[in-house]
Amino acid sequence: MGLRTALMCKKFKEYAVLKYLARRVASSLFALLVITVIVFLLSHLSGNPVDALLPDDASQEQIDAFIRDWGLDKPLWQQYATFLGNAVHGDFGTSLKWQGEDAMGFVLDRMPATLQLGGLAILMSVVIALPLGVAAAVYKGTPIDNSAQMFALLGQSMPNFWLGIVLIWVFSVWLGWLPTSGMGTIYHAILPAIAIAWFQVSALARLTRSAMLEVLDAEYIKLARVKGVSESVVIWKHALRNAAVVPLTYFGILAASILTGSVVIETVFSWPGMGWVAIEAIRGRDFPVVQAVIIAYAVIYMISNLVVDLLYVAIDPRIRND
Amino acid sequence: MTQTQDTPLLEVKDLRVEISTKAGSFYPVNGHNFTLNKGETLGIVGESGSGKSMTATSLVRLLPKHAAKVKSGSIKLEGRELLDLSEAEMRKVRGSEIAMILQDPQTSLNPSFTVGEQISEAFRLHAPGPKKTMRARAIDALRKVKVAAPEHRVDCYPNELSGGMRQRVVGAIAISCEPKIIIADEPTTSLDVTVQAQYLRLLKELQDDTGMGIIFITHDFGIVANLCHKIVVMYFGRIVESGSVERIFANPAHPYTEALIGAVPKLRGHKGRLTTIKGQPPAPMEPLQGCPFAPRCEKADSRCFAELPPTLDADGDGEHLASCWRVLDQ
Amino acid sequence: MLHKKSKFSGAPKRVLTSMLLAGTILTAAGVTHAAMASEKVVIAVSPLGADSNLYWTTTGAFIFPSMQTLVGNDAATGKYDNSQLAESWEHNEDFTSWTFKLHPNAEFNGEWGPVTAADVVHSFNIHTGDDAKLSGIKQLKTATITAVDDHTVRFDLPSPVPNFLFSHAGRGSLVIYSKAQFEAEGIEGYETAPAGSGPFQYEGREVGQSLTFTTIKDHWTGVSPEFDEIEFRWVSEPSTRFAMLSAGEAHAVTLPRDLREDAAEAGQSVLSSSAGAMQSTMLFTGQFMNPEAEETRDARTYAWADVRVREAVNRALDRDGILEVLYGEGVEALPVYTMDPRFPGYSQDLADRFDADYGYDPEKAMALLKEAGYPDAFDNAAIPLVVTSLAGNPEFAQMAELVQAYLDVVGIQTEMREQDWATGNTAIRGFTADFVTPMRNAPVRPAALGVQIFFTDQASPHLNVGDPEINDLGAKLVSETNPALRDELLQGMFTRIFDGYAHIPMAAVPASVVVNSDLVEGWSFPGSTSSGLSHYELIDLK
Amino acid sequence: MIDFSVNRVSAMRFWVRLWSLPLVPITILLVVFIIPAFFADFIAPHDPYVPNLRARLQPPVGFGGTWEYILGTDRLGRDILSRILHGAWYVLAVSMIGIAVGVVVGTTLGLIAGYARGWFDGLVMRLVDISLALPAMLLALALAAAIGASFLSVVIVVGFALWAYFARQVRAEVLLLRNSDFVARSQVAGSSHTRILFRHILPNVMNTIVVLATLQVGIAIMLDASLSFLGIGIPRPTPTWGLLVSDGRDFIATDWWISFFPGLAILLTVMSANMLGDWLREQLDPRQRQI
Repeated sequence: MGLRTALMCKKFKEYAVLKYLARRVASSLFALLVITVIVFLLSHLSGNPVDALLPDDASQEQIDAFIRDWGLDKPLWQQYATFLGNAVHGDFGTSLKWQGEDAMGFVLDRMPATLQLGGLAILMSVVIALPLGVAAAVYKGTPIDNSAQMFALLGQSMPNFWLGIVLIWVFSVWLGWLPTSGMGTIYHAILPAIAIAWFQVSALARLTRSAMLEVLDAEYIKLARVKGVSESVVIWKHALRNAAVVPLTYFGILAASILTGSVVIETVFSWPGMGWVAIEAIRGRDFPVVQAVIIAYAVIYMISNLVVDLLYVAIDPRIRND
Repeated sequence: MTQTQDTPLLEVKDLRVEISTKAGSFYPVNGHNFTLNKGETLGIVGESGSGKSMTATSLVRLLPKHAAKVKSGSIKLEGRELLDLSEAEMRKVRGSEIAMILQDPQTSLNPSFTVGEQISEAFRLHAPGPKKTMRARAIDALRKVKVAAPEHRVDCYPNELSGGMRQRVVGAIAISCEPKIIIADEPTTSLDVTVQAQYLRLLKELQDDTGMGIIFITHDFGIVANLCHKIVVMYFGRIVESGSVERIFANPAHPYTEALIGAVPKLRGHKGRLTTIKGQPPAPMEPLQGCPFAPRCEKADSRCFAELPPTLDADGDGEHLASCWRVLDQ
Repeated sequence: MLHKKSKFSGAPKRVLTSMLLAGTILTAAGVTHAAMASEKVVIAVSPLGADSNLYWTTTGAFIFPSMQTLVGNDAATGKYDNSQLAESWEHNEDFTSWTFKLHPNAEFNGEWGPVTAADVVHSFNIHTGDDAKLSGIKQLKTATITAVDDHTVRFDLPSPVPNFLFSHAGRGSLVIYSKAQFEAEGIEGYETAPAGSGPFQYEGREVGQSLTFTTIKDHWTGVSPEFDEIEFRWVSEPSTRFAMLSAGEAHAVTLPRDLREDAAEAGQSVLSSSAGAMQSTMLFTGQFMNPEAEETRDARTYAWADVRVREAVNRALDRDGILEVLYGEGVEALPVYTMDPRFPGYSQDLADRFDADYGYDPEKAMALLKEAGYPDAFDNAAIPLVVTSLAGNPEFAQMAELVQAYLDVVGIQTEMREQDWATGNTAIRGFTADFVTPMRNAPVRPAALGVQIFFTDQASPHLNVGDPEINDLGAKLVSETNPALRDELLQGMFTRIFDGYAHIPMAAVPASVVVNSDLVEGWSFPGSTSSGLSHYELIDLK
Repeated sequence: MIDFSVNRVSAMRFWVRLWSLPLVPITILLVVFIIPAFFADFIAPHDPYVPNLRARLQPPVGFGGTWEYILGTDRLGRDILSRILHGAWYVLAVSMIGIAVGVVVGTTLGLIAGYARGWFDGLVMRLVDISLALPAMLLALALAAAIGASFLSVVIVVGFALWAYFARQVRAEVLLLRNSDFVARSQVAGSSHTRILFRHILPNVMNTIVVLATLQVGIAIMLDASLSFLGIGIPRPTPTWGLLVSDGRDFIATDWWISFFPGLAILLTVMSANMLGDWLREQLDPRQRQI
């Protein structure tokens, strides 16, 4: 009911929201532009693609042809200008490693896999962290609080690749419950998602806890109780609704760090997503794909931040009117 | 439930609330006795920290879970012992039989829900009906508290309303289920003078309409005088004086009450702060002997410092009680 | 749906619900059937350098089991045989003209007809075209090809190439694609499903994940694998591969040496190739044996420009210990990198002298260093050892660490340089390399080919050690066709390399694969390809 | 009497604070992290670098091993315990220097941005966006390929990954502080901007920085481990914990001790640092809730 009724309320300042969004989009685009420069420079500072892609005993003609074909003989700024011009159209060239594949197309093909894994990881971390943080706040100072915080901390204290491998051995090999690796059914996604999510649970639970503590002291919580609202509704509806804003602001960072986590975890679990592409492409000096994948990461990050901004506006009437 | 003439609406006997902390425990509500009848308004008056709010909270059994608990006593609503009810039964009492208006209208509405949602939540809990009628009933409740354009306001969020409007909404929530008792905990402190007056008038009108009992918690004797039938004066967790408005104003038996009445500015409506009483109330856990008010009392003598005065009958008819040794002297 | 019962309400409910939904839908979208067909063989290996159906655009590390070359290798001995497309072959006296006769009954999978000389010519053209990136096609590029008749092709070469068969066998410089398919479907046909003539048919790929082939019934060779499907999975983490094997998800996996041992202890079977599949070494880079370079560049610049330092390095190493750690028991030290008993040029004398001249002798090493004035007489006394974790040679890092530890004992200073393959290659190619790098020779090339690549200025000039005598012998070898004289030239080169301590030879190692002992009975393969694996049709299931 | 009671309360608070000093995390940090970092040479029973091929893969004591190698040995026969002890210094150095880079860069930019506002603020906030949008791991890979993996590259990556958090947080607090009375008073009194920034504002954001820095120790160590996993961490044979865990990961199921004990060292250190950070936060600023 929230957003619709809000729209009906005449004080809703649609215009201000649009302006705010426009500003956010513009600054995101600027950030993206800078990222293209960084990405372009970094990939050109690193090892020569000639040596990564041509055989050890390639002839000079082969090398020359390769350099010509990929424009590696032009001055750097010219290469960048060409790169940017094409990039605007989503054209990052064709992959050097995955022959014949359009670089951005190839990355986009892998994106659903990463989003699927990331989505599940976010889901898991939210589903675990929110109740954990809420319980920790409600039972502040009790063993429940302590063990909730301990559980959360544990995830932040284990290298994720190590956790991933342990999960594989425990749940796939010894217990035989889940497949070890690869992509296919939802079961394939569970272990890698846990390996990514656990790390996030800590931060999220911690934020939820402190936000809940603050909210639970509020007068309107007392009023809800006075109205005869049951304790669980007080906590999950009245309190969490207001406390949720705080962890929500963390979602932008959460999304980014889940994507980053996927770089390592996708390798461990042979999950053919963007993280996997990134590693393989960098190892193979596949310039076009490296550039495409980093830009894709950046775009995902920025979109998720914009979404967070929007949600923020939708969820909290106070902000909507400020 | 049948209610006979001699069963008061609310009867509180020897109520004691204990707060325990690592450093020790103390009683913010210490041996309360009072009654409230139908259509009556009881004022609980005292400085901040005197245990007024704790008294109110203990009546609806919403004391902070781990820290505070009712140690002894009895709270009877129309003869029914509230302290014996299960939590679920108690929830039914809250909101529908005893409603409460909290101190701060700025923060006592949930910023994330519309006014309508918050009012109809009370209906949903205590007087369920078809979903479609909820909105209409919420609008109705708003109309009762004299909110202008209630059809429109019902869809607004609290931050879109003025302070006075919000306080009315809080009132609307309180009366929505036609409770028998409304506990109003300093409901007007943060409102400006005119709004305050309007609001108090409104409460009175509502009481006339429904015949409910009101417990009015305040530090302002000025308000009490206009609104209440009976007064309970609290100091340091104890009731130091109780009786009808007329008698207490005419003849305050306790020096503290006297000081409080003296603190009401002559110009009515001015927000009086109790700055004229010297000194501070004692710290909660301070070991005490004698009357807790003695250190601040101009009329205190050695007996006051030595022994805690019992509750004494000031006028000899049991209608005006005070715990001060001076009552004996009169 | 489950989350409908969530106690949230209002916007957070919607937020969470939509996230839940997004997660569920996205996950559900990826759901396909999970059941593993019982007759499907799964082999998990590290990801390939390139993932392409166009073989010539890769470096040739992996030949699809659906594709065939002209010459095969015997599974038991590794010797060239006619198990692939050529039924027989012959060459002229000076090795400049090679003629191959194709099996008359050979045919492409699917409906693409018999394999003819025209297909070979067509494949030759695409394999030597501009976009070819194959390793070792230099010789092929200089050849001209003629279709003598429908089933006979002849390669004419400008200079003698006695090892021409190697290009057509394990090295796999030329795999045969169907010309008919190309004419009908163009290059896209190859990209989507290249027709081959092997006992398996290309089924499809999941990019970055897997590659699947189905078994051909009544294959023209009469070969009949006992399973219906074979799938290759690309899995970069060795422990994940090990887990797949242990969980029964994979029939066979490749594992680094230590994990092989662990797998064997856990009851799995380790199968080794019938012949040596790989040689390993550490190479000094730069033309450190070039006396002219000594004039232009201070010989003192790099410690290993001094032969005494090189000998000391070799003497400082306890090869038995190192090799046991790196490759397991029973792997013998290699006297000279690229020398192999299967090929001409093998010198038993060097093998016999190895212990005396390269044996573990720290005292001797220290004495030599003292004599050379090490470390004070050198500008750069510290020797950079390259560690490259990205290249997919898991033992190289350990090799470098072990070597460092042993060199440290005799007082040779080293530093680890974590460096990726491309950066190292750039330096080597630009003649600016100043490090000692691990290197492997896989598949083991014919000695004459290998020695030219790694030590002379003939095949890949940048790996030239700069010794005039070795270069001289190498130049002679190019045009020499007399087998006896070639043998002599090669032995001369190996002796010179050996005596000049021109490198740090390590070992000749068979290719190994670990199979799930509950699923696989056995599998024999010669280790003749780059990946070490081949002859998948011989996988013997339980 | 009033004064007395105030004194008594604060005296009590002091003792409560001392009592609530998180002794467990502090002890763990000292034993696992700090002391080994500085005294590994004296307490490590073996040389962490020299292989002992006769003692390869010795299990730890209690699992069939001997007291000679308490935590077992790795594939090259090196003592795990000694390697962990010697690794502590590098872990300490990377996390401290990395965080220091993050703190200095982040705080300086955040301070100036929040104080000066205007275009500089906009620029810094865009840089923050950019830095958060570039996955540190990818940057690390590219950087390692460009300048080679080294102690330096790892420190740069850690610093890069962390500065934005500091900048954002510090800026937010400066925005609040710059409107406060004491800043206004200083401005009226004619203090220079530098003086206001460093004498008045910086001390007020110090709490935040300290808390944030403590909490970042874990992130820095984790990042170091991930870099080692990708083969672009501090070059071997330096036994950083990340490398030890990463090197042993193949053997989790069989020779588990190779990666388990370094992993445990990481776990204990990160957990303790976080607990200490939480405690500090509660002491310094109970309302602080940003991560």
